[in-house]
Amino acid sequence: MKKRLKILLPCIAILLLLATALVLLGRLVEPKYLTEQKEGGLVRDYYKETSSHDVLFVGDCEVYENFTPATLYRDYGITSYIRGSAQQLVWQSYYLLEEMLKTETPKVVVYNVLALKYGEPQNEAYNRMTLDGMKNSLTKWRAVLASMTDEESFASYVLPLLRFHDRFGQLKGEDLTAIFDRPTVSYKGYLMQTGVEGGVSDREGIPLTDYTLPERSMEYLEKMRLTCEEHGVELILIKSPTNHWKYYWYDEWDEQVKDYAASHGLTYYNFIPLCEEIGIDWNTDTYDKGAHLNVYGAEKLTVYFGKLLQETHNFDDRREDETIKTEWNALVDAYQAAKGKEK
Amino acid sequence: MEKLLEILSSLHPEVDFASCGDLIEEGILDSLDIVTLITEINNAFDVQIPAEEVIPENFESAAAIWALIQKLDEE
Amino acid sequence: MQVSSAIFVLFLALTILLYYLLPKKWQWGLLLVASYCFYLSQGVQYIGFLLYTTVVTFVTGILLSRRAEREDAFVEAHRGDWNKEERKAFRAKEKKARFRILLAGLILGFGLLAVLKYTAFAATTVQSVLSWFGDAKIKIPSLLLPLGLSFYTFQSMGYLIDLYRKKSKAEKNFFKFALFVSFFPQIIQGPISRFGDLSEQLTKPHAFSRDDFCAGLFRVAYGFFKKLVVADTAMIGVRYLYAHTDTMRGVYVVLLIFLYSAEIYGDFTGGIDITLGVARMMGIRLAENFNRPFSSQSVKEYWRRWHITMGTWFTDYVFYPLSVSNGMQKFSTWSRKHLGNAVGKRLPVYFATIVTWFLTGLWHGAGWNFIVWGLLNCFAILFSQELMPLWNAFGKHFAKLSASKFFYCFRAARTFLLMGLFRSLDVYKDVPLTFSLWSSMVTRWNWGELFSASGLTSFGMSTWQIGVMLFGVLCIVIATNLGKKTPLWDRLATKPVLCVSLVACLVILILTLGSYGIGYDAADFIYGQF
Amino acid sequence: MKQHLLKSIVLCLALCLLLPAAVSCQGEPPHEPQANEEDYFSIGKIRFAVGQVVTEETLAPLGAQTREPEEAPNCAFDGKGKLYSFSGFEIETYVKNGLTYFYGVYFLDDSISTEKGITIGSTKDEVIAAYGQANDAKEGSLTYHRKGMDLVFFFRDDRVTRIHYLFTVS
Repeated sequence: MKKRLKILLPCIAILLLLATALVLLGRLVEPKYLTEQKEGGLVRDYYKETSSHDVLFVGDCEVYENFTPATLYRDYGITSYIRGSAQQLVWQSYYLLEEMLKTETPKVVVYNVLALKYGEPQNEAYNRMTLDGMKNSLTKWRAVLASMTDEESFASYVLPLLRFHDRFGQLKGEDLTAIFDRPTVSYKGYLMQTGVEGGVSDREGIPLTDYTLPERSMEYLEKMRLTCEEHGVELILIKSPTNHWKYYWYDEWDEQVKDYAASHGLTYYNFIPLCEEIGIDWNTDTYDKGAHLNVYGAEKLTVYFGKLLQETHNFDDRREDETIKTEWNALVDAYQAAKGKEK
Repeated sequence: MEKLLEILSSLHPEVDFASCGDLIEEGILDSLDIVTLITEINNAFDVQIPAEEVIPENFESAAAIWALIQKLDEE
Repeated sequence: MQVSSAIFVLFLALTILLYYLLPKKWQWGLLLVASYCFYLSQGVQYIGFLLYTTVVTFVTGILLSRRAEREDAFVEAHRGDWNKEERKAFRAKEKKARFRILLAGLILGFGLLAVLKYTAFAATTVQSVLSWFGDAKIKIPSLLLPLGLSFYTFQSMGYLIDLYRKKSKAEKNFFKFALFVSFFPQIIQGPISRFGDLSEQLTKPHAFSRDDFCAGLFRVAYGFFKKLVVADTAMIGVRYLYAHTDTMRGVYVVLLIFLYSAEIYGDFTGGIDITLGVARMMGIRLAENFNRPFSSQSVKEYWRRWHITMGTWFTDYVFYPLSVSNGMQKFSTWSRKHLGNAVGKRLPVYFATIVTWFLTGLWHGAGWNFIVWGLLNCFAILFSQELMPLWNAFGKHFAKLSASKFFYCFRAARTFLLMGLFRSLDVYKDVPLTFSLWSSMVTRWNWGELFSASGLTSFGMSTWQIGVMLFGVLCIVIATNLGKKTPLWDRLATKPVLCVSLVACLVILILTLGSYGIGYDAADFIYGQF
Repeated sequence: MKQHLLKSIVLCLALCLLLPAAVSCQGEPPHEPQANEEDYFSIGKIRFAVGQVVTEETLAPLGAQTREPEEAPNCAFDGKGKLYSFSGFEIETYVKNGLTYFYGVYFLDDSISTEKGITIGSTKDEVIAAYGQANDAKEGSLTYHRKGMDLVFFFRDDRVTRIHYLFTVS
């Protein structure tokens, strides 16, 4: 028996070494999303949070580019976080929400309904950006299984090395410095866009043959609603303001979301018709001709939405909360500085 | 046995087959010779050397070839 | 399920684990189930053909064996009252009858291969011949080509011929026979095993032996390393060169010879290493298919070192029977009488060689490029056979030089280049195009272009990929030299800890340097489409 | 019987040997890729291959553009799709791995017809007569699935109001 152990133990040690080496190599070659394509770093920023939040946003680029947690805190003392990512699909939003609700219980969860139009996995690149940021957990593996396109393999999510090994030849500085600790790329999930490229488009969306929202999307929306109900959290549905023929929000879709919200007693704000009231000027408040807002547009929208939230809920004013004041004020200062610099 | 030696020397007159031990190893009999040899033996001794018997051991020396012919004849 | 994929590795681990956990008498049953699962995963529609060949061969085998037993029993019974003549006549009559059974089996077995693999090719050829005489429209059938069809058909037909020659006894248990035909590691890419060597090993219970397990494990890892790091990386360059034959001429054709040699060596010997490694982990020894082929001194020797089991198959079952058959003997006596001894002696053997190589080419693929490739190999062998006296004379005069290391390397390089040249027919596929490309190697002198600064990345591979491939080739050269006397995996068999650590290093190298995954869609094993 | 059989096999193999010499020097049988019309789509008279790369020259034969092309940004990647406006139709493109492909072609008025002569204003029966039963018939539209693209006709009171070519993103 002893002789056998003399061989078995070193072999097991070697296998463990191999496993760690593969994980480390994976961290070395996976894209870090620190300088370009920062959208890939949004999901992982959340793990740097130390305190809980009153409001949680989930959804795609129409949340992480159109709302700013710094403004909500500065003007209304409401603490919030945006767990958004590029083309975040409904089931990914659901699993991210499920992960966050394990560690904190906000008063309100805000979900942007644009992604309801995607009924099945869309694109490998967006999947990777959303899912690679998540910490390994059962929730992540279920999210991966729900999101994978045909060409993707589950193993390449467990070991990112299997997917990104060809980046070995093009490693950059940041790949080496940021193997373990990766700085945040956003302001509590808000990705600042300071460019200005306005333009009023009079074009309508391109007609479709079928306007019914996919069944799978509604199924996961229902799951999201039930999870919020279970945790005693209010789910608010919103449709961010956009003014672009490519991101057109068809009235038929709007009807279906309205019916769903009404039948389940949810609040649903469609901000598109409210643009004047919010004060959005499509010549200065967008950086890509109306598809997304820039920081000035986001500021206006957040102020308006903050007022709405205060009128309908009573949030404590966290600006007096000593435990988190310093952290949030630092965020507001950094946000103001970055915003101001561009003015 | 004499007839066999006769056939062998018709192929390579310069070789003394009676004594020589490794016809294949030495390269005396190459694949061309073997095919011709088989044809001659089949005609002369009215045997059928099947393909699977065409292995170096059977053609190593005149004695080995003779043993093969006997075996086929006895079958 | 592709062989070079994660699922295959899991399937492998599970099969081997179960293999040693199950009671010994079920081991071969598990192998059969695993083999059919593996084959089903390649495509459900292929299973019918595999079953067809298995049943046809099994039944023919039983008939042949029973007939032979009855023959021997009958001769034994009449040992006393028959003289030699009667016995010989009876044997001849029985042999004829058995030959008819064999022939039926061969026609059914090879018939399937011919129909599936060659009808489309035959149709296109007939169409092209007809098109010389005006427009001809023939519907070219696109037929299903089951994976490994050529390999398991040849293995089954070899079994039948062995039975006809009474070299082995027929397998009475259908399932055991089905395992012999479909044993999963070898069904896709060979080696083409002989019933006598393999069947008994497959059904014999195997106790877990740490040495075999380590040796097999290392060999599998080494096979994957060759396949994913060398072959699939080189393939990127080969595909580019093939796709751009209008610009990639001259020196790039020479480049293709080296790249494709690296690709096919890595892919084929890597695949065989995985197959033999997997079998070795289960205590089963399959026939070696390679023996340092690129060190061979002549084309003839090359074909005794490359794809050995195919070479011996064609020699045992085509070349020798043909050259020893009555028809050939009559032809040989006729030609020796009329054309004199020198020519007479050569003609039958040359004819048999040409026919064998024609069939070898045809076996490699249904296309004129394969047939021309086969014939080129054949002429190279016959040509060097004719030059034998010249070489011998050269050897006597310059004994020191011809024994020198330099001359050894020169001959090895010459054979390597020649075989690489012929093999490029596989890549370019179109025969006249290939010939024009070969001529461009001499007519178009653009060596400077390749070795200029931008030249290195002008054939579709990044400098990183070139570096990875060269590193892989270097590793293979070192490993081959280390394993000259006893193969590397046998030396590591007795040192488990060193073996496991080397396997771990190989796994890291494969996963970091290999060309696989979404960017590359790791190619099916080249021989997988056979 | 055996000699006879072997002789015939050897004979026919010998015959086969003669064929390669003749055929190979003449080259592979010239079979030009039969242009099966599923691989093409046409805008008026001009034909394009489904899935082809789109460049400025590709669009040149379609005539002058009525207005500046509009951009269609996507969430994270810089490759922007474009919407080109021509007289009577619009063309939308998308970018993948740095190359531009067709995403959609939208007919606006009856000055342009499909390769089977259907224009805006044609009746539903004319469409069915030209293209047969639709793969996906809905109350206001008929969709025909083709290799790499969909052909969509929108209707109001049995008259074609719009025609779309929608290309599958590879």
